Amino acid sequence: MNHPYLALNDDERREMLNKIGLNQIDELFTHIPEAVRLQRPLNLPESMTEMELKNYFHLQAGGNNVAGLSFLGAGAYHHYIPAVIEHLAGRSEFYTAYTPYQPELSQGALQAIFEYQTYISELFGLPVANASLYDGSTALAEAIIIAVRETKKQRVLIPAALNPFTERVIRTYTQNLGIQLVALPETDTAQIDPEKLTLELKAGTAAAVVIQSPNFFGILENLPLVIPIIKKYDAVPICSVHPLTLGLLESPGRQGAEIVVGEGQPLGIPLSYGGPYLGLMAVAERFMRKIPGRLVGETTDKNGKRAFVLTLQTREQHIRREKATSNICSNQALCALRAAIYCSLMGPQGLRDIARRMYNNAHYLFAKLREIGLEPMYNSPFFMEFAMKTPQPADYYLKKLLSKGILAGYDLSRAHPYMQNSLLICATEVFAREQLDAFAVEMRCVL
Amino acid sequence: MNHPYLALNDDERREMLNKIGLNQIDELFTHIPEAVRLQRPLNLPESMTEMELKNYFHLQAGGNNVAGLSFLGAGAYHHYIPAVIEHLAGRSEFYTAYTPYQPELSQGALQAIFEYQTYISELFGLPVANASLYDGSTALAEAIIIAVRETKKQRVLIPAALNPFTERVIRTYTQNLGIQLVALPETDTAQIDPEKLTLELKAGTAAAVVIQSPNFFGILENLPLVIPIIKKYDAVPICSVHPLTLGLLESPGRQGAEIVVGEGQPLGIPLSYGGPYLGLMAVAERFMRKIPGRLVGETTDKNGKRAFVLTLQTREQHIRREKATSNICSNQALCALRAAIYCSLMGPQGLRDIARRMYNNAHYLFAKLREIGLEPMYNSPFFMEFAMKTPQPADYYLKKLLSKGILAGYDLSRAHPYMQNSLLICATEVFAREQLDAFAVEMRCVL
Amino acid sequence: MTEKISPQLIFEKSGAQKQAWLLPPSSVPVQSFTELTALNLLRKEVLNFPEVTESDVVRHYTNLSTRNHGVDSGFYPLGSCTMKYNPKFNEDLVKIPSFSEIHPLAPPEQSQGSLRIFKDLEQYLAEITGMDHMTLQPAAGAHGELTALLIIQAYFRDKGETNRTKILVPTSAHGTNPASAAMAGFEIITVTCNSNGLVDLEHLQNLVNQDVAALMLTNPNTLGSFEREITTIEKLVHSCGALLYYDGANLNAIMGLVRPGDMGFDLVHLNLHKTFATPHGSGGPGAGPVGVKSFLNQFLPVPVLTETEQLLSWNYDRPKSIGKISGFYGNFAVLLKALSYIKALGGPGLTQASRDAILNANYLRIRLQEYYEIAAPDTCMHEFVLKAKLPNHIRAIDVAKRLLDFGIHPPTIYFPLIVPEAMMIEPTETENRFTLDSFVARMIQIYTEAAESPEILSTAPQNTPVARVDETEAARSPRLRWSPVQD
Amino acid sequence: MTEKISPQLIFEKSGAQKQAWLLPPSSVPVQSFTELTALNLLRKEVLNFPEVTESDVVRHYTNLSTRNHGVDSGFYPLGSCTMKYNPKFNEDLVKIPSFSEIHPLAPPEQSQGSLRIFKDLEQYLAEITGMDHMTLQPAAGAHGELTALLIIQAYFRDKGETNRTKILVPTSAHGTNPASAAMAGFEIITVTCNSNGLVDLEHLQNLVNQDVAALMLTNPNTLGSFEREITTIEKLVHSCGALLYYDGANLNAIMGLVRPGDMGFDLVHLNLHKTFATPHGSGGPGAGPVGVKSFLNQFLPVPVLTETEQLLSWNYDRPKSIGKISGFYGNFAVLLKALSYIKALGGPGLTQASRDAILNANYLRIRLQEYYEIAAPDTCMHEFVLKAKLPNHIRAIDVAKRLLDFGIHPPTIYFPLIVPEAMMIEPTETENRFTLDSFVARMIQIYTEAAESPEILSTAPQNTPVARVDETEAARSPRLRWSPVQD
Ligand SMILES: Cc1ncc(COP(=O)(O)O)c(C=O)c1O
Ligand SMILES: Cc1ncc(COP(=O)(O)O)c(C=O)c1O
Repeated sequence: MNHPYLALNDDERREMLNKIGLNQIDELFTHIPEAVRLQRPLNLPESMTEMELKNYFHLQAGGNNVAGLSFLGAGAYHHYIPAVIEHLAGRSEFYTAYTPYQPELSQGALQAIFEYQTYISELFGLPVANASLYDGSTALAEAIIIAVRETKKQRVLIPAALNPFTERVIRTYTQNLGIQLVALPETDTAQIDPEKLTLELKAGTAAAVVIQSPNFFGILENLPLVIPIIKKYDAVPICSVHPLTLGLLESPGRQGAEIVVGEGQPLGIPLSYGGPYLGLMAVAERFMRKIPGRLVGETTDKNGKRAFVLTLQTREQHIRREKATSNICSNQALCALRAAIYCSLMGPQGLRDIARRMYNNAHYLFAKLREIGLEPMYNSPFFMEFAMKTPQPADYYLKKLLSKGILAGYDLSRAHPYMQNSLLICATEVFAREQLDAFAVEMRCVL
Repeated sequence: MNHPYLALNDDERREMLNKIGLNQIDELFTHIPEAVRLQRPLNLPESMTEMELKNYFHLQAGGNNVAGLSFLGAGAYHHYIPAVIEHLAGRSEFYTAYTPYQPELSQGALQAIFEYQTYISELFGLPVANASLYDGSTALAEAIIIAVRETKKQRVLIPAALNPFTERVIRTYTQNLGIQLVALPETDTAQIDPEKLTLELKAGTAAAVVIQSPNFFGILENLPLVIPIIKKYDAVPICSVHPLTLGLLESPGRQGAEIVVGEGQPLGIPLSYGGPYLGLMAVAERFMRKIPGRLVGETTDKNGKRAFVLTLQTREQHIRREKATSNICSNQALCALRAAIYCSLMGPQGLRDIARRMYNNAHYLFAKLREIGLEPMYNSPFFMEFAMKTPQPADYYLKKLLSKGILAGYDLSRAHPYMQNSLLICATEVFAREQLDAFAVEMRCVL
Repeated sequence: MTEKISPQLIFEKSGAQKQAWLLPPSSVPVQSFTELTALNLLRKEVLNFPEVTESDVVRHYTNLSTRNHGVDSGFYPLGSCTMKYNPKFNEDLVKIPSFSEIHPLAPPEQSQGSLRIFKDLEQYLAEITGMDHMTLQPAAGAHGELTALLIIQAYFRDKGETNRTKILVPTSAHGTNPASAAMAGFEIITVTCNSNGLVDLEHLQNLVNQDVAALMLTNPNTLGSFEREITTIEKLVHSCGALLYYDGANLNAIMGLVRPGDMGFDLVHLNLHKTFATPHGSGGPGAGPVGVKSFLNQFLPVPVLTETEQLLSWNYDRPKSIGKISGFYGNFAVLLKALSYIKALGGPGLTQASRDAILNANYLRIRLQEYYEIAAPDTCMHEFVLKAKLPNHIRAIDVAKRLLDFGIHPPTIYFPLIVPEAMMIEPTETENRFTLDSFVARMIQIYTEAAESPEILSTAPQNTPVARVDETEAARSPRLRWSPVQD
Repeated sequence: MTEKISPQLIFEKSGAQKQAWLLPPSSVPVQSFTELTALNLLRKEVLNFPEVTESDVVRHYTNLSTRNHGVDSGFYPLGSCTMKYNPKFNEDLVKIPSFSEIHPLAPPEQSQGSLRIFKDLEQYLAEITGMDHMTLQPAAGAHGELTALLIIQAYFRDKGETNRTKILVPTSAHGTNPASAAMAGFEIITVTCNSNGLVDLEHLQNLVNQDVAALMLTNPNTLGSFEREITTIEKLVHSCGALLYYDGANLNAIMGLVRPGDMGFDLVHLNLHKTFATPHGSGGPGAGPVGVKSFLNQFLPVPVLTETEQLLSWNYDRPKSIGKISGFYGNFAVLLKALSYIKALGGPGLTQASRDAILNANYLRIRLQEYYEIAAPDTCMHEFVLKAKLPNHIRAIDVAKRLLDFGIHPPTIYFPLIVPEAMMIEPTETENRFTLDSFVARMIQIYTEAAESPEILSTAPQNTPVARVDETEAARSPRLRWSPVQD
């Protein structure tokens, strides 16, 4: 058999077998017990050539319909991806390499990850960032595990307005580890209530408190108020953030958070129907040897020249096995590279501009929608996403607007069935004023 | 001013001026006479950011409408471009480099062009291929100039069925060089008539005879018959070919042609509304020092290691100035690289398969169209393109079928006004049977 | 090409007030930040990010890439990693805007294209592994293991067998196995192996009892040996009511030859970034689908696909599910590439791939065994382990570093842990004979050098952008980020 | 990264019966070839093309690329070539399927998008050059020159002034100028230059007469000097009825500062692959638009654009046109990139680009003049020429080869021909101060090495994939293609 992806042809196969003293390839399979061998061909569709694949998958892609204007967020966000990113992350030396276990031949990836760690550390305001985790949700799960291990306490408080997908993930991760996730009560502001928080913390049994800001409803938590309370009761403040809001907002680390995590998809990673994304994590110094995943460190080569290398590997599974800080092995390195390139392109000014633009766009749209008669679900400060009450079930408006090419947002009843008439709307930097206006106009038509 | 494409900022500009003892940038312009200086800003549209450019150009692209099925050829062809080509030709070391004047830092491009020369030489059956010319039409013009210079004769015979765009180009190129282009008479077969050819050659004044095969009407010329006649009268046989037909057809060089040219667009180069394309040329040994454009040669470095370098440069304008073989300087190197990668991917079998497929598809479609009542313009052997008579002006059918997403071919009256009711139809390897059938069905509906 | 730049960090190339990217102007009226100011939420110091131009960024990362070696650069026989060729078409495929720009929460009517990809891939992987149901949600192999182990927990909890707290893991297993089991809340019991890395049956027999939830088996194991006694093992494990788990990261050895499901495994995870040709990306992203037998179906992560009246959609209504393991549905773009790979090869092609992977490995094994001791000298599957103990105290690390000088990425070293000076070699089916022969020649050269000029080996590499890197220094005083020089 | 492969040709990697690409099966019934056989047209021997796999091709050309240096790799101050940064967005732009897949003969109703690109670019380039009409058809600078010279021929023929058979070309001109003039059927008369490369006015005065069709001028000239006496020259040329032609390959020096049209030039060609940031592609494709004043409009190549009732279309009905100069309309994809570049910078940005190009060149000139003799010591425009005559017989070639060791592409050497040991340096506006300073440091180092250790220079380069290449051998016994070894 000849195939463009296979290196050998029948002649070579035969010659190679001869060279190693065999007559038939089957002689190499004799140690596989006959009883378990597959006695029939695999039942798979016929092989396709590249031309056929191209036709086939373009047809399949046609089954998707990307809305011209999408105000959907809820954990994954429409952001502009500069052309440069694909050009550089698409360099095959990066994307066809394995984990940089041989530093001498992997300085490129190692340095890029070192830079990535610097960016995340800087953005989050904490000294130690790892080389990436699977996504924002698993990053939060890992953060909780760190805090529980460090404090040797089992109770973890989570906010009512936590992203519900993330919540499901952390419940899955922690379900067999004796960790007790306690949801803080809902509030009218959709923010953590400092008094109720204090009540839950008083006993001193909480390992950590999770804060998401902006939270699922787009609302900003009052970190300067809440974090000191958490610290007072010796719990670890864990923050989950949208990285691009930090172009404008103070980094959680500087506000006292000791572990900060986030979904890195906004940093130059396409939506791609949910993945691959990027789990961001930075921790305080005291957690340096507790952090999961890989770490790249700066060192020197034997001539004293600057070099980079995977370090503190004794935390990791391939050395510590069941005692490792986590089971993670392959991470999202290429996404981390994209994030590093994104940050390099943006610089401080770019990040600031984008954060402001998101804030501006969302607040402008919010005002417009109020003008046409929609009421907000909450009156708390938000960043670039906000929840609105709708007269009819949200789904009704979603369908109507979709026919105009507008994806109006997230129907909150999908996550919280009792929120029937509520729409979560997100406006990132990608919109021009006319597009926001168009949304409001179309919305008014169907109200 | 700050711009992502500009390297300096205002501070640096100031510091650099200081460092070289100047106060103001304007001091650097004092030698430009005031009288000719532009006293107003350029009248150009406002600068756009990348996000705006992306929107803008996607909108513009929407002004084009690529037919789902296109049977248009006439000099530029729909062929499949394997994904690998863009990945490799898109490596910035290739595409952001200049002409490989410094061989030590340009071995990659030099070797690739050397391989390209080998491919073209092999395909055309002649020992010397150059590193590329602008396109197939200018390649033919240059070929004529070689022959005229070599033979010191001025008359060049060209076939009636020469591609009319190419004909216009060679007329432009030769108009001031005292070269006389004589069109051979039209024939019923749309082929060169050996007797009429002999008549024109008899006087012995012809420098060269141009043969295009397949010719403009897709028809194969009888090279084994025609070339010996040309040689008999000491004229240079120049062949213009579609390179992919040579997967199946004998190379013109082996059939006696002394200069072979062709349009290289089929070799992995996108249609891109007409360019950049690729001028292919190979010549007999005796023209080695007459060939226009660059040549890469194999040599050694000073340690005896194999190396590649631009060679025989004394033919070229930068050394020989007005006595150069041509004025060409920049050529189509990146397109040549694409062609080399294309040939590497295809191998002998791939080229053969594509050529057969084209032949098969075209002949199948031809038969189908005859079945529904269309008549061929000529009864001569064709390869993958053929001309049909239509009851109404061709334009009528083109318009009708376009509304079904089918571009039915080329309205021959655009090139030859007297061919009102004639359609030139091309079927390359990209079509499956159903698509050919669909064309015939739709055509029948409008007949 | 040449070493153009000293390894300067992008942060060290910063020039104030440059920008590599600009946001378009906006006519949205400026909104007030008073809320943010009032709450004291605004950033106080400027981010210490570099300020550079587009060209600076491009040159920086282009140059970094030239300091990296990928499969496209050359031979990469890294054992247990299946560094096979990554088809270029697949890289383009995921960039089709309808795939790359579709939001994971887009209504199902708008995302049937993506959902169909999931559906097809689930079906094909189930066929290849001989399992009944698949989840594509895990983002990597270890993540798949964790998912599977959580399913095992849920299964026994559902059955009320809460005593099953132990997972058996052979000593030759990949580190993720015990680590994942621990994250799923299990206690790990180590099963010893013989010199082929095969499970010590007697030891296993002693260990299986009512406390055991499952045995995690890698078959072929990390020494490249096929577990001949798999039927015995299967009976042993199942007879005590425990489950049998298949670490299918190395499925490249067995496609079309033997299926985990047919061997009696109840759960399996796959590494699509190995067997199914999706690129490793310098360490990810991957995808680690999990397959289970029918009786475990109800425990799979939510959401699962349902198909009704031509409409595919996600179903969250699965009360026994372990829950979600990823934020959304898995690494979609990776899954898409794997599907394309399967479709490109078809059944016969996948089978041939495995056969060739085995042939290539045995070819290398036999050609090298004159010079190097092979850990498990029998016929191997897709990889094998040798002991790189050479004269003059030359060790695996020296051999590895010397290979770098030849532009060859060294095999995995010091794994599996049970083999001293282990070198685990996995050529894969996408390497041709010429490459294998060159590798053999280099390995023989190294063998000779060890005897004759060992200093070449102990000072290698010489041809790489940096010389041997000081890992001890890195770990002793960790510098994990760049910091602006303070003075 | 390291030098991985010996420079094997792809032909030497061939293994029989491999294929890197497969055609899909077809259900079209097989057609008979009898015609072809009867005519004896079928290929008799198998093409000697390599038989390799997709991975072989990818590795081969990936490795070749690492043996090449582009602008993205590092500094590339190649004079007269304007090696500025090529924006990445533009590379993506031309891949939009509606642009890349549109057939040049598609009906105008189907190609309005492309036609609009032509229209806009023509207009912008006319504004930038101060000309009235443009053609975008020429594929490169030299092709533009030829087009312009054919227009000049047609113009005088039309006027009946068939005696105008001569073109004046200064000695400092680029080789394409005389070569293009020759291809257009002119006789070339050389105008001498002073040490700044500026036209010798007296000589010019002696040369202009009724036989002269045009003067071809490069301004700034190839020494980077601006022709101060341009007004005098213009009067001289025009007063005898000849035309003034502007070689605008180097327009990067003057955008927004001065326009050829305003200086009295009648025709101009541009190199979009220089000034307008389209990549050079290792030697092309480029684009060489030509601009003319109104009175020459009718001679422009066919087709030209016409706009009627919102529909743009190609007009061939131009009896005085020189005809076609390319098969279709020019290098569309290149034109598209140039348009995008102009739109990205806008008027002020383009002006700033030129100002920065001039600043960078003068910065280098002044910083280097302590060590190297500058050919034209006055203020330069975007480039300048130095004489690399150093102690111990170190010459320009040695300096160039030594720069390679530092990963710097050397400046143009031995051009212009009028300067001995010429080194023509053009940094462009996309290089920052850090890069310029490093270059200066290297040039000073070389200066010192010339005196102290000249052998370093004469044996350079050492850090490149190959050492100094034997060009003489190449020319003496030309090997211009690979041949299978016959034995
Ligand atoms: C046998 C085996 N199991 C599990 C894993 C873990 O896979 P991942 O790195 O994708 O988490 C690997 C990867 O190296 C492996 O080789
Ligand atoms: C001044 C000048 N004129 C003309 C040309 C010729 O341009 P091209 O190489 O595009 O034909 C060049 C290119 O090097 C040049 O620098």
